[in-house]
Order: sequence, then C-alpha cells, then structure tokens
Amino acid sequence: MTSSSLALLLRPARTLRDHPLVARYAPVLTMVLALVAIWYVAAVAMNWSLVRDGFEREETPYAMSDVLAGTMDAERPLLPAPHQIASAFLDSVFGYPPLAPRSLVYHSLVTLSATLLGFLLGALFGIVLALLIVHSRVLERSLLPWIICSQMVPVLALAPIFIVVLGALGLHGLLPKSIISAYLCFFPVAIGMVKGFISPDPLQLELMRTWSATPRQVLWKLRWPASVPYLFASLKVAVTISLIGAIVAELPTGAEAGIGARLLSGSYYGQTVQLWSALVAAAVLSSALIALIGLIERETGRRMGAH
Amino acid sequence: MDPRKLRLGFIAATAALALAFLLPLAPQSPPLSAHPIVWPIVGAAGILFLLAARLSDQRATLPGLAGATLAAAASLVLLDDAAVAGAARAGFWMIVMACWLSAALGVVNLAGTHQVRGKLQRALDLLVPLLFGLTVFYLWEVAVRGFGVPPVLLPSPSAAATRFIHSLPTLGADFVQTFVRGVLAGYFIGCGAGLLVAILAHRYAFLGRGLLPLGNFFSALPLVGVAPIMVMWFGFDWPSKAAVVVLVTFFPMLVNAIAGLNAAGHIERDLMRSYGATHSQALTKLYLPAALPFIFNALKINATLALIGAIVAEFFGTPTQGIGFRISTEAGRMAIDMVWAEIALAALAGMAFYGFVTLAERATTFWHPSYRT
Amino acid sequence: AETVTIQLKWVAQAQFAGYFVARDKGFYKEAGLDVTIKPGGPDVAPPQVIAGGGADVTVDWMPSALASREKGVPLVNISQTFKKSGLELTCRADTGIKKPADLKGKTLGVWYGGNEYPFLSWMSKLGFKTDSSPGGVKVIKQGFNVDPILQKQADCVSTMTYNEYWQVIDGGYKPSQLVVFKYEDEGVATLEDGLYVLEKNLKDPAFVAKMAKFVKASMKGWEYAKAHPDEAVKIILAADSTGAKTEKDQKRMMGEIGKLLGDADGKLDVKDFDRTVATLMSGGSDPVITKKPEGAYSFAIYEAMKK
Amino acid sequence: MPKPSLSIPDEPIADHAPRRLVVDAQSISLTFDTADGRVEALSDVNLQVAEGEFVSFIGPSGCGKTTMLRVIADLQQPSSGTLMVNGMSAEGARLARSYGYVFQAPALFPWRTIEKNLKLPLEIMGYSEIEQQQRVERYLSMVNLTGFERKFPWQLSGGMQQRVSIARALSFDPALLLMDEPFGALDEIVRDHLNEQLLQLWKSTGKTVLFVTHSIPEAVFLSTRIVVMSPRPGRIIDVIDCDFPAERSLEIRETPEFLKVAQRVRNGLRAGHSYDE
Amino acid sequence: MPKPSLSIPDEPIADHAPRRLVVDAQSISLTFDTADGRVEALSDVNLQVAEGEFVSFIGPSGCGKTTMLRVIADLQQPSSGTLMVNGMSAEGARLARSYGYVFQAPALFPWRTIEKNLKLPLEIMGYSEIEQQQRVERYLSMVNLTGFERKFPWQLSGGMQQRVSIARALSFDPALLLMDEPFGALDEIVRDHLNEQLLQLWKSTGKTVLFVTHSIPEAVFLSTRIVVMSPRPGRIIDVIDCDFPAERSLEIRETPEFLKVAQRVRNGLRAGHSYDE
Ligand SMILES: Nc1ncnc2c1ncn2[C@@H]1O[C@H](COP(=O)(O)OP(=O)(O)OP(=O)(O)O)[C@@H](O)[C@H]1O
Ligand SMILES: Nc1ncnc2c1ncn2[C@@H]1O[C@H](COP(=O)(O)OP(=O)(O)OP(=O)(O)O)[C@@H](O)[C@H]1O
Ligand SMILES: Cc1ncc(C[n+]2csc(CCO)c2C)c(N)n1
Ligand SMILES: [Mg+2]
Ligand SMILES: [Mg+2]
Repeated sequence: MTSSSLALLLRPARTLRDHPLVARYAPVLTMVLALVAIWYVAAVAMNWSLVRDGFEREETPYAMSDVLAGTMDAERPLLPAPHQIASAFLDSVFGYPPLAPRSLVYHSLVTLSATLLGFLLGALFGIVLALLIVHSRVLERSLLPWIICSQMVPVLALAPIFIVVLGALGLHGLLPKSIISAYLCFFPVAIGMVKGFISPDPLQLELMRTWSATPRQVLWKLRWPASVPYLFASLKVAVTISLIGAIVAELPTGAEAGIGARLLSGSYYGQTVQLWSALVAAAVLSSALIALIGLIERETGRRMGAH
Repeated sequence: MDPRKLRLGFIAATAALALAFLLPLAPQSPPLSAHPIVWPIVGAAGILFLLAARLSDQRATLPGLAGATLAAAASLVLLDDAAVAGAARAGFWMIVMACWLSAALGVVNLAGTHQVRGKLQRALDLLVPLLFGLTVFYLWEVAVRGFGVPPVLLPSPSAAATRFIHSLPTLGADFVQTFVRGVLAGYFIGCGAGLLVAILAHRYAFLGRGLLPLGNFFSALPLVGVAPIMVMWFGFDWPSKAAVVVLVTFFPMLVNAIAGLNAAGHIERDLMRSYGATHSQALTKLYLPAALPFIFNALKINATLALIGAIVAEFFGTPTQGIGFRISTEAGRMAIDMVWAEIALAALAGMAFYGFVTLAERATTFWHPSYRT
Repeated sequence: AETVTIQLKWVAQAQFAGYFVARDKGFYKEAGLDVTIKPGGPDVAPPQVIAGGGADVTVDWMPSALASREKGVPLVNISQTFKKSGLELTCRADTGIKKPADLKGKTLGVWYGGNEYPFLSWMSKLGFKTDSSPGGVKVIKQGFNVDPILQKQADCVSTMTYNEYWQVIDGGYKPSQLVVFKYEDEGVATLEDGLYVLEKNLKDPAFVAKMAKFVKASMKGWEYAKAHPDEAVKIILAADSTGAKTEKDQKRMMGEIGKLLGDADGKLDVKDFDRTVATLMSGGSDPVITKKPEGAYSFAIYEAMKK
Repeated sequence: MPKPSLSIPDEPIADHAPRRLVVDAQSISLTFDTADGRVEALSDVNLQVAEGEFVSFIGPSGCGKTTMLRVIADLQQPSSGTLMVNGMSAEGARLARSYGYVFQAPALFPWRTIEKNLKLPLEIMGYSEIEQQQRVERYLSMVNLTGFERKFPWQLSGGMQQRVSIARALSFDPALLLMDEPFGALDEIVRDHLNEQLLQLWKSTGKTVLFVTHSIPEAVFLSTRIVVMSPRPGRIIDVIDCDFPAERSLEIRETPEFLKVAQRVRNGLRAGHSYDE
Repeated sequence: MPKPSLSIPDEPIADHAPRRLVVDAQSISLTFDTADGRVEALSDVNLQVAEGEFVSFIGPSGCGKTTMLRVIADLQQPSSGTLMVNGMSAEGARLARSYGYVFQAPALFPWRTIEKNLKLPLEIMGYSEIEQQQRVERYLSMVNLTGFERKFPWQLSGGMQQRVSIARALSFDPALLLMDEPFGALDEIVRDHLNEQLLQLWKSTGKTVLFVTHSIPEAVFLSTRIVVMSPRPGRIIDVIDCDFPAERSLEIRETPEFLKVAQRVRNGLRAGHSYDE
C-alpha cells in the first residue's frame, strides 16, 4: 500500500460512502462485478450450441439444465466462464512452486524480464531519438519518415530472420526478445516526446533565449519538465506494447518459456482455459506495470506542483 | 553546413575513389583501371567531388549528389560482374564509401537550406527524406550483393522491387483485404471507442475510476493470444482482424485522450463554468480542442499499430488473401523477395495513412505552440 | 567434444523423441558429441536458421527443403527419419463427405507456410480450384489448432496423425463421426521429417564424419524411443520448459510417431524422393519447385558411417 | 487604521433598502490548504451589494480580491459562511448565467480567432447567428478592435487580448459583471475611454458591477462604493461610499471631493500594507 | 500632432555624448505576415540609448512597444534596419547575457516553486548554490514575497506572480534591463514602493533601463527620457527629456515641472490615438 492511501485510511470520514478508500475502489468493484455478470451471460450464450452439439453427438438424452451446466465447465469453450479462468489461473499461479515450468509465475517472470529490458531500451531509444529530432532539422527531415516507415514493418514477419541474424552474432536468450520488444515500443515514446519537447509555451522558450541558455539547459530545465505529461502517456502505451512485443518475440525464439510459449502451447494442445489464464496473466502483468507508472506519475506530479 | 567540414568531406570522398584504383576490387577481378566503362565513371565522380570541395557551400550540393549518383552507378555495374558479386574487397567498398559520404554530405547540406520559401521548401521537405532513403537502399543493395548474403535471409531491394512490380494484382488484392477492410474498420471503431470511453471517464469520475483499470486490463491482452480467439469468435475473414485492431488501438487512444482532456487550462475551465456551460458544450468548445494534440498523438501511433495488428492477426487464420497471410506463407516457401514486396506495400500504405493523419493534425492544431513559429 | 546444433522444425515434443532420448541417454556423448537442440515453432523457418549459421543440421520437411534449395539455400537430405507422412485431412462426417470428390464446395482448413503443397497437388489432381471460385473448394489458412472444425467454421481441417487428430477426438468427436483422408493413401504424400545440412559443408570430410556420428547416435536414440516409449515420453516431459505438455498427449504422439518411422538406418528411399518431387511439381498453377532438383540428397553420411 | 471590519457603509443605507440584494455574503472565510501550510485568503468577510451598485475592490496584491470574486462566481467554495447571489445560491446563480466574468488574465482560446472567441459565450447561450455577428461587431468596436476579427490571440498585443476578454464578458449582456483588473494592461487613454464606456453602460442598463482595480482614481471615479481589503488574513478593512453625480465626467477627478475620497482609500490601502515606509 | 518621427531628443545631447551607446537602432522596421494580411508593427524606428539612461516607452495598446523590446532582445528579427546592442549585434548581446527581460506576462514555470523559479537564471548562468540562495532571499524580500519560497506559481495571486518575475529578471544583475509593463498588475502602494526600489537600484548601479509602462506619472517619475509611440504603423512620435534631480522622491509628482512633462506625454499619447473624443 502506498503512503498516500495509508494517509487516506487514517483520516476520519463522515460516513462509509465518503471514505476515501471506498470512493476509490467502489467504482472499480462495481465495474468488475458488472463485467463478471455480463461475462457469465455471454458464456452461456456463446457456449450453448457447442455444448448442445456435444450432447447430440453423444446421443444421450439431455435437459436444458444439463446444457446450462455444460456451458459453465466446458473443456474447450468459446468463452470460458469467469470461475473457470479464475480457478485455472489460481491453480497455475499457486498450484506449483513458482519456478516450476508449469507455474504461470515462472512464465510471467520470463516474459517480464524481456519486457522490462525491452521497455527500458525502447523508452531510452525513443527519448534519444526525440531529442535528436527536436534538435536537428536534418535528422527531423530525413529520419522521421523512415522511422514511421519502420513501424509499418510487421515484426512477426521479420522476427525469425532477426533472431537468426542475432544468433549468428552470438546473441541468445533475453536480448533478442528484448530488442524486438524495444523495436515495437520505442515509437510511441519517440512520437510523444517529440510533441512533448516542442510543447513548452513560446514565452518560456523566449525567456530561456534571453538568458542565452545552452540547448542542454533548455532541455533539462524547460523541455524535459514540460514534456512530462506526454512522457507518462507515452510510457503507459509503450509498456503495454513492450509486453506484447516480448510475447510476440517468444514465438520465433522457439517458444521455450514465457507467456507467449504458454499461449502457443495452450492453443496447440487445445487447452482453452489454460490459454485464457495465460491471457489473464499477461493482462495482470501489464496492468501492474501501468499502475506502477501511474504511481510514479502521480508522485512526479505532486513534486512538480500539479493540482 | 560548416564549409570547412564540407570541403574536408568531399576531399575524403575523392581520396576514397583514388584508393579504389589502387586496392583490389575482388580476389578474382582485375583492378578498376581494367574495367573499360567503369573507371571513366569513377573518374568523373572524382572530378565532381573536387568541384564540390572547391565550392564548399550551398552550391556544392549539386555536384556532390551528381558524383554520388555516378559512384553508385559504377559500383552497381561492378556488381554485375560475377567475380565481384559476393566477394567484394576493399577497392569496391571504397567506391561505396565515397558514394555514401558524398550523398550524406549532400543531404545534410540540402536539409540545412533555410533561405527558400513556399513551394521550393515543400519540395525540399520531400527530397531530403527521399535522398536519405535512396542512400539507405543503395547501401542495402551493395551490402547484400557485395557480401553475397543468402537471399533467403535478406533479398536485395532491387529483387524485392522487381517482385513488387511483377505481383501487382496479388498485392492489390492483399491491400484491399488487409487495409481497406480490416485496418480501416478496426481503426475507426477502436479510436472512436477509446475517445468515447475517455470522454465518459472524464465526465463521470465514478466511471473513470471504474473503467480505466478495466481499459488497461483489456488492452494489455497480447495480440498473439487474442488473435486466435477473435478468429474463433468472428470467423476467418476480415471482421476478426478488425476486432484485433480495435483492441490494439483502443488503449493508446484512451490514455492519450484522457491526458488531453486534462490538459485544458484552469482559467479556461473556470471561464466555461462562469458561462454555466453544459458538459457537452464545455466538451466541444474547450476540452476536445485542448485535447486535440494528444488525440492526434494517439491517432498517429494507432495508424502504425493498426497495420501491424491486422497483419499479425492474419498469421493466425485467414482466407487465402491479405498482407499478413502472404507474408507468412511466402516466408514458409522461402520467397523472401515476395515477403519484402509485401512489407513494402504495408510500409507504403502505412506511410500514406500516417501522412494523412499528420495533414489533418496540422490543419486542426495549427494553434498549438508546437506548430506556431 | 565436437559440438553439433540441431534446429527442430516444431516445438519440442515426441515428434522429435529420438534426439532428446539420444541426448538424455548419453548416446551423443558416447559418440564424442556435444549436441544443442533448438526447438522450433510456428515462425521458425529451419532453412533460414541454417543459412544464417544458427545450426549445423536441421529437421525439415522435404517440400520446404526443396523450395529453399531453389531459392538459393542448397539444403541436402542426409537422412530420412520418417518413412511415412502423418498429414491428413479430417472432416466431420455430418457434412456428408465420404470420398475426396465430395470435398467440392466445402470449406477446408489448410496449413500454409510451406505445408500447403501436398494439399494443392491433391486438389489439382482432383480438378478442384482452390481460389474460392465456383466448382472448387474454399480454403482457409488454419492456425496451429483444430478450432475451425470444432467451431464448425470449416468442414475439414488439416491434422497430423500424431497430434491434431487427437485434439479433434478430445474435442468431443468419436472416430466414427469423422472422415479422414490420409495423404499417404491419396498418393500425394510428401516426405516429412528428415535431416538436412548445407551442401557446401558436405565437401568438408571433418563435417561429414561429425554428421555420421550424429546420425548414428540419433538413430540409436530413435531405436531406443521406439522400444521404450514410456521412458521416451518421460524424457520429453522432463525437457519441456513450457509446462503445457501432458503425458497423455505425448504418449499418444509417441505411439503414432512410431508408425511413421522407417527402417532402423533411416536411409532415404529414392522412390519416395521421386514421388515427392512429382507431387510438388504438379502443384497447380504455382508449383513450389519448377525443375527437378539435382543433388538434393546425399548418401555420403551413410558411406562415412560404414567406415 | 480603522479597526472594525465593516460590511455596511458608515452612511445610512436607507436609499439602498428598497433595492434587491444581488450579493449577500455573510462571514465568508476561505482557507487554502497547501503543502507547506494553510493560507487564509478570506476571513470573516461580510458584504451586501444591492442591484445597480458599482462596487470596487482595492487592496494590496495578494489580499484576496480575486478569491472574493471567484467565491461569488462559484468558482471556489468558501470554507465557511453563507453566500447568496441574486437570491440564489452561488451555484444556482452561475447555472442561471447571471454574471459575466473578466479574469485577471485574458484566457482566450488559442484555436479560435478573435471573432470566434467573442462568439464563445454567445454560442453557449444559444444566440442566433445574426445576433452573434451583430454583437461581435458592436463590442469589438467598443474596445476599438474592429479589423482584428480574423486574427488569432497570439497575434495580438497584451492589451489587445485583455480588451477582447472584456468585450467577451460584456457581449451576452449579463446583469452582474465581475471584473478582475480589466484595465490593468491598458494605457491611460484607452483606460479613460473604457472607463467612460463602462460608466455609460452601467448607467444606461442598471447593471451591478463588482470591480477589482489597483487604480485609486479609477475606483473613485467609477464606484458607488469602494471596499478596501487587507491581506493575511484577507479582510475588509474599510467600505467607502462615494456617490458622485450620475452624470460625472473625467474632469471630476480634479475636484476636492474626489481627492478627499481618494485620500481615504489611499490611507486604508497603506494601512493594509506591511511596508514601514 | 508633432509630425517628424524623432530619434534624438530636442534638447542638445552633449551630456550623453561621452557615454557609450547601449542601444543603437537605425530605421528599424518590422512587419508581421499573417494569414489575413500584413501588420506593420514597427516602421522606421530610430533610437539611441546611452549607458545609464532610463528610457520609458509609452503608447497606445498595440503600438509596438513589446515588439520594440523584443527586437532589442533579439527575440524577433526586424524586417529591415540595423541594430547594435552594447556595440554588438543583438544576437551577440543576447548570447553575452547582457540584459534581463521582464515579460508582460509573468511566464513562471508551473513545475518550479517560487524559489526555484528565481534560481532558474542563476542555475543557467552557473552561480554557486550559496550565491543562488542569497540572491533568492535578497530579491524576494525586495518584492516583499519572503515566506512564499515553497509555493507554486498557481498558488500566488496575479500581482504576486508578476513580482516574482521582476525579481527573477533582477536576480542576475544585468547591466541592461528590458521591462515590459512590470508593474501593471500591482496596487498603488506596492507600485510606488517598487518604483522607488527600482530608482534606487538604477541610481546605485548605473544600469540602463528600457521600460514599457502605461502610467504617465510612473514614466515621468522614473525616466531620463520618454519615448512616445503611435500605432499602425508603430512609430516614434515624440521623445521627451525629463531630467529631474537624481535624488527625487515620490513627492515631486505634485510639482508643476512634473505635471508639465506629464501633460506633454499625455498630448503625445492622445495624438497617437484614433479616438475622436
Ligand atoms: N489556489 C491557491 N492555492 C493556495 N493559495 C492560493 C491559491 N489562490 C490564491 N492563493 C493565495 O490566496 C491569497 C489571495 O490571493 P488572490 O488571488 O485572491 O489575491 P488578489 O487580491 O487577487 O491579488 P492580486 O492583486 O495580486 O491579483 C494569496 O496570498 C495567494 O497566495
Ligand atoms: N506574432 C504576431 N503575429 C502577428 N501580429 C503580431 C504578432 N505580435 C504582435 N503583432 C501585432 O503587432 C502590433 C504591435 O504589438 P505589440 O505587442 O508590440 O504591442 P504593444 O505596444 O506591446 O501593446 P500592449 O500595450 O497592448 O502590450 C499589434 O498590432 C499586434 O497585433
Ligand atoms: C502455423 C502452423 N503451421 C503449420 C502447422 C503444421 N504442423 C503440425 S505439426 C508440425 C510439425 C512438423 O514437423 C507442423 C508443421 C501448424 N500446426 N501450425
Ligand atoms: Mg488577483
Ligand atoms: Mg505589449
């Protein structure tokens, strides 16, 4: 728990409804409950004909209630019921020692490490690129269109060759995956930061001019702080893309471990519910990463006098 | 550009050409002076470089680029010689280096041109990236052919271009399937939904607190996992691709639009309050215009993500058409030149799309400090 | 010890039991080899890996190997592990399909990426167009699972005898409710898993000697796996880092793989090769190979093994 | 220094009595909670403003004038006290679009031309196209900016921007005007001109005006009452009636009565300051 | 209306002669190209300012005062004419950090506290930590804002923000001060106080000051010369010498000499206006 929510807890509230923690989490809870309810209904509707066909193929007599029950625990449902996913998820997270190949924790960690490294590389590269573009007209004019072009190239198509080439250069394991992930996630950061770096008020830029501040001083004292809102919006997007990139990159590297490997084998061996729990793991992971960035954003905002 | 650096650069390029006459081109090849057509071209390039070095100002651009073209032509002619292709040595690479150096100097010099205005400036804005790209493609071409890179790893750009021209009908059909159907539909729905949810979240704090984490959660679903499910739900044709595109474009729009809606200034908000403006009035007259720079940010990022998303989704089940379908099948048959022709198609389509969004951005956010001069 | 890197065509599973068993049982070590097994996946193209220097030898299907040969990567078959093809087209019986001629107008799931050639030449033999024009069949690119048949999005899907067929069974179909066309029976079978190396390496006697040791030890592994399927499955499962494989799946797969393996020495039967080439060259409008390949197989390794 | 914080003018208010109260503030206090402590921006402020009055606020920088106007405009909630505007709650009055507010900074929208900026409140309040156009012309010419319709805010000088913002607040003809240093960035001539225009407008329409200014002559010239404030905590330290004849011209600024009132304001102002000069 | 656009005061300038010229502008013109036509912001402006002078610019809103200051500060390039600052080109002078500029708007950095805002130029110019701290204290107390070090700009009133921006421009002690309506948002008392402080500073340090103001008394009180401008196109229409004794106090504002100069300024100003009142 963060110190601010601790402070919220300690502050007396007039009624339960006004309690800051309630105000903060009640909406999420409501939405989640609504979603789960919709999900159940959808699960029944979507799996219905599948389950009914199953009974018919078995040529056993069945009642409506049998079909209904069947939609709740089908082995290969079109849409698994929330409790199926939850129990598969919990089972694969807590059912094994965290570093066993059957544990989702293990696979999440594998993917997370590639994600973080890729995110770091990508964000850094994106920021550096934005800097170059903002400071050099030559680079802006000649590089920017090709950077955009680079993002139109589907990585999944090039990843295999890329892995081969990196492999020939002696790079194996984490790095190739991270580089693919970085390749995908640097772009939102670069675009966002270019915008951020040129967003300061003209008056403030002129003020720096009157002091004949060096470009570096203008960067650190004006452009950088002024681009903070853009930075965090970009980082949030980049981190999800970086996770997706890391997962994509697991396929052409032999899919030995990681959430991507789990997704592939879940699909390959028809383990639908497993596949869904791997999806949930990915979503949980990136939600956590986004939440972390959000936390840093709020703290930064506080220090920068946001109100 | 600094005339001294310019002069030094062109002299270095000339020197490289001189070295090309001395160093071996390839183990089994006679020296450069024994190639009847090539050596005069190289010589002419050298003279142009010397001229550029003498001028060493804006005017140097023209002889510099002309020399670069000649040097490029010489090296490409040399590559047609079976003795050189795949076994190029220092002498050959000297010509390539001279070409690259002079082209780079030319581009930098050109991009540094400020004096011109209006139409000429527009042309320059196009010319600079074009020349830059040409240089990159040239280097790629000579690297692939000079080093003899296996074509199943990387084809030469000329091979990909040839394939592109010979497969226009296929490419056209793929373009329609992937871009016109999948990408555009998904892009509009995804961006629209992202914006809508952002507006709702901005308007109703309760919804905002509840929807945002859920939005985060769903957009974090990995492409490779979601694509097969979408195929399962929406079938093999383009709707499932559009669904994937919706998923990948939703979140960037959500995040950016929320940041944008919060970017409206405090006095401006107070002003709207003082008018007793309704929420929809405040939205259309203040919040959305103020959010436009951020929204365009998302539209641009999404333009790229949508394309990649649709293509990748096609790896997981399609009818027998589409850019992603073609890339994955042709990669399987080792027709890598076709893969690159499709990649080029994707890049062209994406660039045009992106360019369109940029134009719209310029037209609607001209007032933003980043565009004001 | 000498090092050998082998690139598999697909994810680590009982399909490649021989290599895992040989490694686990120390057959490679006995031969003085240190073997690295690189698993493949849906996006791994073995010819690219070997051309990029990522492996010494690779397991590939012959259509893919011959295609890359024409495209400038001269792969040479040094040993043919699988005698028979495991590829088949599995249809739901309730679609009314009984014989190949009934396929007309139906929706068929086909694996692309180099695996489509046997199918295309079969269809051209049947006289069915594959471009969705009337009087032909409707082809969809199948992912790496059998969902299209379970969801009734397709009437038939491609399956391997050793995996996907059983996924359909697990999906609730009884064998009696399915109609299966084995490519082997339709006379359009192409050679599947074999070992391939780069042609230029075969000029190097040291490499040939090394490969001779490798093939010999691998065949010993296959022999062992065939004789002790349960132990082989245990070895596979122990080597599994994705944690998705189940004993049930792998046992079934091991059993089916056993049926595909040829003689103990795994030497290529030239008749099979010629039939594969014929099939590929008749592959409709866009044949995968245009001319009869020369030198696409070599018995040099076998000669070296005899010494 | 006058001790009591007065809310009612010293003179009898009989002549105000029959008129409706537009602003009725009873012991308003407002405290800002900031990271490094609390700032008491308003402390126990009582103020009654009748319809048709012109009340100026004057006081040292940072004494709470802007805050007071913001509270009345329902842009800020007081920490305690009761406030009625036009007989409604402040929020009700805001939603009823009872006032026009000129902010201390121009607050123009950079994506709108001058013309469109002026039209903003008119669009919101649903005026017809023709009516909008007429008003834009009328009020732009009033602030002497005809010809600048199609310019964007950043193409105008500081004073011009401020004039646009004044025109914008007047354009929808609110019965209550809240003006926060509207003429701060203007030269003497324009200022005098606009002073007269405002007086004219006030006289002819019977608007109620709450006006923050730093210019004592301006306050004395325009107002029916002057409220002098002092800072930390922000309090009203003097309320001065100045009922000059309705038909006054700029020349009255030289009369002894005028100078007497001005001196009283100056004294109050000085008392509110901490300078020991 | 005086016809000729004067660049040299009417009186002999012998006493300025030995002093170095800080600003030497020769027939400066500046035209803005906007979407709906060109705006002539400066037209053939000639101006020489010697070291140690205090020159005020006064003129109707939008006449080009800000533009003139911006040209001298090398924030805008003139369309024609030559300009020397401190014997260098305007750019050279800017790069040599020869001047401090107070903008018309405060232009504080919202993410920096008041203290950090004041330190910004000091950081850029490489002052030591201790020196920075000392100067922050000195200049904050000069503008009477001690105690607000840790506040953020939005927590300050408009006038307080403007004072921070003045302190910031003074903090690094530039020999040339360009001030664009620095005291516009301040009340009379603070304004008088800061007027005296500025005069003090100017006298004791021999700084050169170019000062835009709308207050005629302020201009007359502070300046050695007053430049009166007229708009569209922006021209200098009068230059008035006003050499009051160096040891003047605020009281001289009541003397007849003072009022005479003020009247001349007022006349010039009025001439520049298009009002026919
Ligand atoms: N948002 C805020 N947070 C914290 N303190 C604030 C805030 N707004 C104003 N203050 C403080 O409240 C006090 C009164 O501010 P206000 O803006 O009302 O002054 P003012 O009388 O309008 O001054 P000025 O003439 O300079 O505009 C000041 O001390 C200021 O620092
Ligand atoms: N960026 C710009 N683009 C176009 N026109 C401009 C621009 N900046 C200023 N102008 C025009 O130039 C003229 C002079 O403006 P300037 O800001 O110098 O006036 P000023 O004398 O400082 O007025 P004020 O006292 O109101 O601040 C004005 O008519 C203004 O509209
Ligand atoms: C995307 C995709 N492509 C091909 C296959 C076919 N396949 C099934 S098993 C196997 C291994 C061959 O050794 C192969 C290639 C698939 N399932 N998924
Ligand atoms: Mg104020
Ligand atoms: Mg100005």
